[in-house]
Amino acid sequence: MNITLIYWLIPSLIMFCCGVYGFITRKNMIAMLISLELMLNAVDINFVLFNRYLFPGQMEGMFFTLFAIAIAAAETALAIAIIINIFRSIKTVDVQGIDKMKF
Amino acid sequence: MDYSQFLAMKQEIGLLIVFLLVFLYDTFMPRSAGKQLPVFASVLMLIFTAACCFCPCLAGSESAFAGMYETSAVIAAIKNILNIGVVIVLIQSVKWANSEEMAPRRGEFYELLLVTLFGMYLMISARHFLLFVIGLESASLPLAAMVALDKNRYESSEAAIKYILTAVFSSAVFMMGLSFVYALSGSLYFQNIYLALTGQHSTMLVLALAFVISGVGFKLSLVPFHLWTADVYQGAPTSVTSYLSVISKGAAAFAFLVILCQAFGAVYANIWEWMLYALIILTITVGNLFAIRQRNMKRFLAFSSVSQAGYIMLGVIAFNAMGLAALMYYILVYIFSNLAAFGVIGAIENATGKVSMDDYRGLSKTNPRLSLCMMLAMFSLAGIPPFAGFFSKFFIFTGAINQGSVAIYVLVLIALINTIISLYYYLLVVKAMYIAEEAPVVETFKSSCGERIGLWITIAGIIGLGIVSCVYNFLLDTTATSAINAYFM
Amino acid sequence: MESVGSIILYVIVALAMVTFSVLAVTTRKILRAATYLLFTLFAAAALYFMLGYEFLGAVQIAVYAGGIVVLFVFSILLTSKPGDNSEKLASKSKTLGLVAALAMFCTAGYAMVARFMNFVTLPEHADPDMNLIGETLMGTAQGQYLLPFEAISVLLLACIIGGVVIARKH
Amino acid sequence: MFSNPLIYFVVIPLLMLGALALCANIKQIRAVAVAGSVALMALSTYVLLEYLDMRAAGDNAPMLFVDSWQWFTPLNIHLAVGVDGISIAMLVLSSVIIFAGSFASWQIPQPKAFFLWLILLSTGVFGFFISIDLFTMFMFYEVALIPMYLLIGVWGSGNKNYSAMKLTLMLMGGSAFLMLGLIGIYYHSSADGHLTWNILEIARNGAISSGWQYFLFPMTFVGFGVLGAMFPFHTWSPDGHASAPTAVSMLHAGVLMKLGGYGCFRVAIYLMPQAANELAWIFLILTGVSVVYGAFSACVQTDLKYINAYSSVSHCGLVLFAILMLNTTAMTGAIMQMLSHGLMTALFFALIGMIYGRTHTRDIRLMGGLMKIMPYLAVCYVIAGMASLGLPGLSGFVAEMTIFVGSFQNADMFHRVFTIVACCSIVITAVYILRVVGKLLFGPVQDKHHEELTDATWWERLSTVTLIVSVAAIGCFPNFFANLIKTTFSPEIFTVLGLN
Amino acid sequence: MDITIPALILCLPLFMFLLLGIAGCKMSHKLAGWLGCLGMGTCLVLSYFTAFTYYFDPQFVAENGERIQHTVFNLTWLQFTDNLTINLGFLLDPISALMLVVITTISFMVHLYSLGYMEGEKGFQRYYAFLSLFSFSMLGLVVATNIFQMYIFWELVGASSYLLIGFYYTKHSAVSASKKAFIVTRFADLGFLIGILVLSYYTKTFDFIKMTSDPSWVLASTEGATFMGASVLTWALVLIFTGGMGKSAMMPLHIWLPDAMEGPTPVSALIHAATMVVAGVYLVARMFPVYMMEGAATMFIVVVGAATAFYAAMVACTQVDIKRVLAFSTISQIAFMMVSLGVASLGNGEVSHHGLGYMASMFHMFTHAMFKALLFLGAGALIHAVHSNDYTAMGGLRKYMPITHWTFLIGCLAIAGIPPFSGFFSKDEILSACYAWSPYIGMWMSMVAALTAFYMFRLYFLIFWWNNPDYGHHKPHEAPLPMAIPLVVLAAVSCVAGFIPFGHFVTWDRMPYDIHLDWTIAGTSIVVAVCAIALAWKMYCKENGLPAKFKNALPALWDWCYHRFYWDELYMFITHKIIFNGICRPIAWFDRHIIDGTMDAFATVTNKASYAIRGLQSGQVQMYVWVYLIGALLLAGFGVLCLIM
Repeated sequence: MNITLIYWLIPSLIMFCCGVYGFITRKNMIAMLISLELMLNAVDINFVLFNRYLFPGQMEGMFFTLFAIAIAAAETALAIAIIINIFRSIKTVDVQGIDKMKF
Repeated sequence: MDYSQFLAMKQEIGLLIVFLLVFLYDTFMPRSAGKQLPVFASVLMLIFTAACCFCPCLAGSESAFAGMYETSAVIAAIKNILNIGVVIVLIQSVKWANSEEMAPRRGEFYELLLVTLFGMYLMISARHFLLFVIGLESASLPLAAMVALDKNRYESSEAAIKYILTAVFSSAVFMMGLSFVYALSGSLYFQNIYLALTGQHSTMLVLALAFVISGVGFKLSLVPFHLWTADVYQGAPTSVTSYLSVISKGAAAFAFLVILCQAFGAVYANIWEWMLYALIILTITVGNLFAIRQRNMKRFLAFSSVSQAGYIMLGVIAFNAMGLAALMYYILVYIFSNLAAFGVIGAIENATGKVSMDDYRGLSKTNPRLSLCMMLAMFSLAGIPPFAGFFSKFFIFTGAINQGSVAIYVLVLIALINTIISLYYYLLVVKAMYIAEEAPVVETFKSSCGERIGLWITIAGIIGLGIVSCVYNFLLDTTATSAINAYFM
Repeated sequence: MESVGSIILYVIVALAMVTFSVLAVTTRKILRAATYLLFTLFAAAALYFMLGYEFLGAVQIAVYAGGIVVLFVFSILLTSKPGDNSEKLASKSKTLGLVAALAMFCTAGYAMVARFMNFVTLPEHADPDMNLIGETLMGTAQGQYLLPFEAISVLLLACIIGGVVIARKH
Repeated sequence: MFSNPLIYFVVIPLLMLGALALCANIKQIRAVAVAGSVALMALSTYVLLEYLDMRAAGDNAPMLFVDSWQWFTPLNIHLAVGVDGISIAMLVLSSVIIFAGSFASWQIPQPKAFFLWLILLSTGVFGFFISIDLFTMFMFYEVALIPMYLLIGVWGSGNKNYSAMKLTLMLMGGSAFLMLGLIGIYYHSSADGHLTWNILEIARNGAISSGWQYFLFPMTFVGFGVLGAMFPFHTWSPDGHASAPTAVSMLHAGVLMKLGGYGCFRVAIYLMPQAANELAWIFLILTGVSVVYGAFSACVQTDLKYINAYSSVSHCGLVLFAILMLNTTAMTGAIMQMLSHGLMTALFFALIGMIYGRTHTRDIRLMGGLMKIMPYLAVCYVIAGMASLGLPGLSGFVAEMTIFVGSFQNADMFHRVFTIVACCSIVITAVYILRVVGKLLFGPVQDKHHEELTDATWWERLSTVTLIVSVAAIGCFPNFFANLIKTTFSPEIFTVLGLN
Repeated sequence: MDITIPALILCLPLFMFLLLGIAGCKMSHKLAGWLGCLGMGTCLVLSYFTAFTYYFDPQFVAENGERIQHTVFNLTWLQFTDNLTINLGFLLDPISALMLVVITTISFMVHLYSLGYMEGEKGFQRYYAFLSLFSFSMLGLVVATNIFQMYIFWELVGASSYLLIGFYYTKHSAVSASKKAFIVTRFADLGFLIGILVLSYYTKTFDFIKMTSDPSWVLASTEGATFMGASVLTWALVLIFTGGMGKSAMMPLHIWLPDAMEGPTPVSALIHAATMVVAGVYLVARMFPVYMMEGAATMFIVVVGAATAFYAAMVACTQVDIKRVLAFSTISQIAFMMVSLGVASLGNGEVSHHGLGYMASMFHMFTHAMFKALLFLGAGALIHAVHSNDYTAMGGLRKYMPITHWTFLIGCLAIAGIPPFSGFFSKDEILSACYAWSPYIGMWMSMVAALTAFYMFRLYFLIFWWNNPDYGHHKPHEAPLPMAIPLVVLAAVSCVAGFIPFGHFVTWDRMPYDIHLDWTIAGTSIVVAVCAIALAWKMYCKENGLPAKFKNALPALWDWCYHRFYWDELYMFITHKIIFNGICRPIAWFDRHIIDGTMDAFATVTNKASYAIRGLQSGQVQMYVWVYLIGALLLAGFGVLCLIM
């Protein structure tokens, strides 16, 4: 058995889909962020995989992942700051309570 | 390693210098001088803008970092357009920035704003998806912080959380799409992608395109990626909203065009052409349908801006130099029109705290000048001549139809029919101000100097940009000779 | 034909990725979710190592596992009140989430399978060494990343400013 | 630029706008309005005379006073002006009605804003009639439409919000189709790639292929047709007119609706004669229906303005109907009908406004015997009615007869039948006009309170007399107008049509 | 001929109209009246001069003795196409000269008469203005050089008739009568107009001289064109005749004329007895050479005329209102003229009996104008005296009003056809022409003539004899001088007009022609008339039960006649029930609810849609991303779909 590209891609996709599922279902905003991390991570894995399997002569995918990790860190940090900000004002991190503005 | 290539990025460097000056001023000047920061930043930005606009050496066509970065007369022009918008936003926000509760965050507002502008610059100039993503994130993440700046209002925080969550989600999906693109083409340079994709058509490519479009469409608030827009516009401080609605959107629109033609131009026909048709129709229609029922002015303008984004997209789908010129012109006009509207909203909000359309009843009796500005803005947004909005709409339609297919006629017809709906809701504002017979809600007040200057500029733009033809002529001349034409069919 | 060892390794890593991701989004306890995320990230790092991107794997562990997860844990501790650290999911949102996840899985899965089903095995290629990585990061030629590197510094600066301005009390 | 007299049709209103903005009291406002409208009238007369001179001197160009200034160079958009007999007729009509309208709104509340909008509207109207560039034409067209919203909304009466919105949206809906049509015309304006917006050049090139004509003709015709109150897009007219203030009704029915007919001719038919020839039957059915339908509807209305609005539907339907007959006589008739309808409807609306201003009702069931109370207005009303039902010596007759004779020159059964159907409108018109006159003016006084009402004031008299004299002038010396109009039908389109 | 005088004939009344119409309200009644009379008097003199010049100046007679048709002037008024032009001109020929005389005479008489009759009425100046307008229009009509000019003045005549009928505008009946008159004639004019359009399309001309000088050419130009089985020429002529039917109150378009009696009586005399109502006859006479070519059209005219004549006579026997009796009598007499014109042609281009019918018709038109005006003015005097229109309010008036009595009697004798009064001669010619064409039609018309004599004398006796009611304090008084003079003058004319050698002046081919009284026919008709008068005398001379007996003997017939054969009810049904309620209201409803409803529905649907999709913006960020993701996937699906397609 050869471990071809698709053998890695599917777990990575499942990871992404888990992220989607978690993002849509979890009430806790931090849990949503965790799900987001899963998605981003799946993307990173994809890049790396494509790079290594399809274009082994170069490093674009890998470097994208490298920068993506940094970006993910920045995003997370900022998002957590905002979550804490809102937690201060309404004392909850339940996302379903945050729908004052709608329609 | 040729570090002199950084010198190609003249505008970015200039902007960073402005940023640095503001940052230094904010950090090292005594607290008492903080009051002067808004004026300082505005003037600085104004100088920078003027320099960019009138210094021809900045408009050269250059490519740096092995094609990762590109600038040209067209790109310089769109950056200048954004600069102008930012100057107006800054002037209009002087009073708000000087308010008591903004005092501890005054400097940050300007710093974040300049960084996002820098991000937009990168989006526009990037010819590599990594740089583009960084630009995109720089243009959206700090915005979340800006949205949350108004700490006294809960809505501001709610808007920020909605914004950041959807933005991150969107960027994940966007990067997923990019990974597909990478898999298909083996590179993230636009030109390589263009070459590699020529002749390709696979499900993966479509999916990749859909994800990429959704990522940029999120910034542009195309339906169905627009849902954050209304809440964020409503919740954010008015100055931030106005910035978000025009500058961010304008940059994204131009970047969108660049991506679609320079990276994916080879698969225009049959693939993203039709996807964009669908998106445009949806965007214009849904935006309009939502806008009809809005009573909160900022929310109302949010949906109006959604539908405007659809019109802007007509310039993309035109896929020709005329469309590009029309798109840039549309952005310029849209900046003026929308900022005029937000200028009035901001002035009234700052003076009375009222943002509901119902509060605008009888405004013409108490504040005739503000009402007049608002009316002109509405007319311009609705595309009524002789205001600039009419010209921009006309040219964007003309540019789109230049594409020539029958489908585009149908699309433009649908867009045109939608202008009726949009006219309806714009007239609702006019009606509230001029026709409603109830007693006025808003008392007569005197708007601040900055607000007035801002309105004067925007009104001058609304009236002048169309009638004075040289702006559009310049843009069309510039685009017609631009290198980007090679990508159009 | 791969060696049995690498197949076993594949099974372990892939299974860990899938299992921990699923657990991370289904567990009711938020702190556990963070932990599962950590394991998932480790699995990903393992993958990077397997593919020969040691530097990347190291960054993954350092930044993600070391930085972000810690951030999560702190924020969880900051925001959760004792006693309500488990959440119940509405079945409606479950269905919606499932629909979205499955739709995504089917579509993207189909696209990938259609494209890569009978595709290459891992090609032989020397692992990039640190020198090369360093040059790539600092170079300005084709395929080199000085400009993004500089740009991201601005982004990070902005995020710091943003984070500070939001999170700080006045 | 300023050596061309036509440009002053836009300059004068703009100057008026400026002057109005500086006015401080009602006297100054009136002075500006009157001076401006007199200047416009003088200007249109001057252009008319000059035009006749030039024609008499043998100038056979399709349009005179042609001038063109670059505007948006890359798109070849010009501010191009030029007039032929038809445009001049329309210019004269507009200036007369604006003059009369200024006097009819002598005592309007908030005069400054009112006149500002009114003058803006007339800027659009004049600009439209002098333009020969499709873009500028369209621009002025829309400039003329939008002030209606505020004019009705602020100064109107009754269900004004609804009416103003409906009117604006429906007309803008028409202009949506129009815009598409115009852009389409532009892109097919030339075979050799030198695209142009200039009507004359497009007509000369004749490059629009028949397939595109089939698409663009309906677009433009419907686009303008909405403003021309073509069935079934006429419903803005009753509501809009009913709610509009006097001068606005006058200007709208008198001039603005003419934009529709004029545009149908100038753009749809002139530029796309082939499609016009082959698709005319569809619109003939619609307009033919319009003519009779409007008249029948008018028969049972009880609101004076509704009656008049439906009558406008009928009369304007006749305009489009005649245009579609595609021969010189019928088209001459169409333009004359535009003049005639413009003047007499303006007169009607002026009178209705004056009556409404006194009795505060427009319901004919609540009024009666006004002849006794306000004989001057009543007599004017009768004259307007007589003009409307086609009494010889007044304008309606000559226009209608020209149309009927012209229409009858089409020898096939289809055209014949519809011509006869259209002819029937003269009877129905008589029915509803006489019904109103009988109920409103004659008979005993219905409401005792009405007996104290006063007759017309001097400005009202001036306003109505202007219009009556114009109506009579057309009715008595029709050949002058017919020749003015007829000389301008460029032979080009008729050669394409294979018609005389 | 110099154009000054003909032009003045037209312009003077027009000028008077404008003068009195605009400045009238500033004048005194007297001034306005006398100005009107002066204007009309001048016009009268000029017309007489013109007519006499035409008839007696040899320059208007061609070498073969034919009177030429002289176009005095012919100005282009409105050019339609190269061929079709409306000219305003002045055509002088035997019939127009005749009509000039008739119109100005009657009009002047009425002007004069009105000085007395209308004295003190509100709107006196307006009245004179309208009279002038009418005179102008009528004169323009008769001198028309082309059919469109005729149509123009035709319409103007209709309008002035409308204004004059509705003179008492505060009276409901007057207003509705005027409306009815206008609309009915308008309807007829529609036919006229279409007829003109058809005819002019084929002949390429409006001009009378062109059409009538060589009618076979007209026939040739319409050759081959048919519509629904009839030739186009037939259609055109019948349609044109329809116009004439309307103005001349032929059945079934007669219903407006009796109602038109709501106008002031002098107006009835002028318009609805002498001048306007004969416009239809005049029109047919004008186009006679063309009608001659078309048998079907001629037949149509004869049938309509004969039916109308009888019908009107029957109705006239039962009416109570004296003006209505006269109105029906007018209808009947005009029908005589129509029949006469019809029987003058054989329908194949040949004339019957040397075209006697044409001459007779014109002759009768002339005499009838005089005596019918006389009768109306007499009736006016009576009404002036007793303030009622009904004969029931009168009786025995011969003692109170001798002049009126005698002049009225002369009028009655004239219309009844008793020699030597003028009606005898003209009616006799008509009967001769009828008998020559067909004995049946001759007998039919003789019967109508008998009825005429009967109903006129019924009226006469009922007014001047019958009983002697109590007039109370207000004894009926004799007419004042301005009213009496016209009566006397017209009576005198009625006495002598029959002796005019009419055939020398007016014939179909304009060749002089000697009238021969056919004494068999004349004798018969005298006997018949005398018998009818005798019967009337027996029944109505003294108050008795005989009329009631007759009425009870034939109740159905009497009812139908009294109710004018229910024509008005039928029209009422058609106009109100069918057109108004059956067409107009549904259309108005359709417009408001279906057409406008559709337009409103666009707005409603948009609003509904807006409301329906508001759930999309739920405020839940998780829903947002859900929509986002599904949207992106659907977009991809759409893209794939497009790709496959």
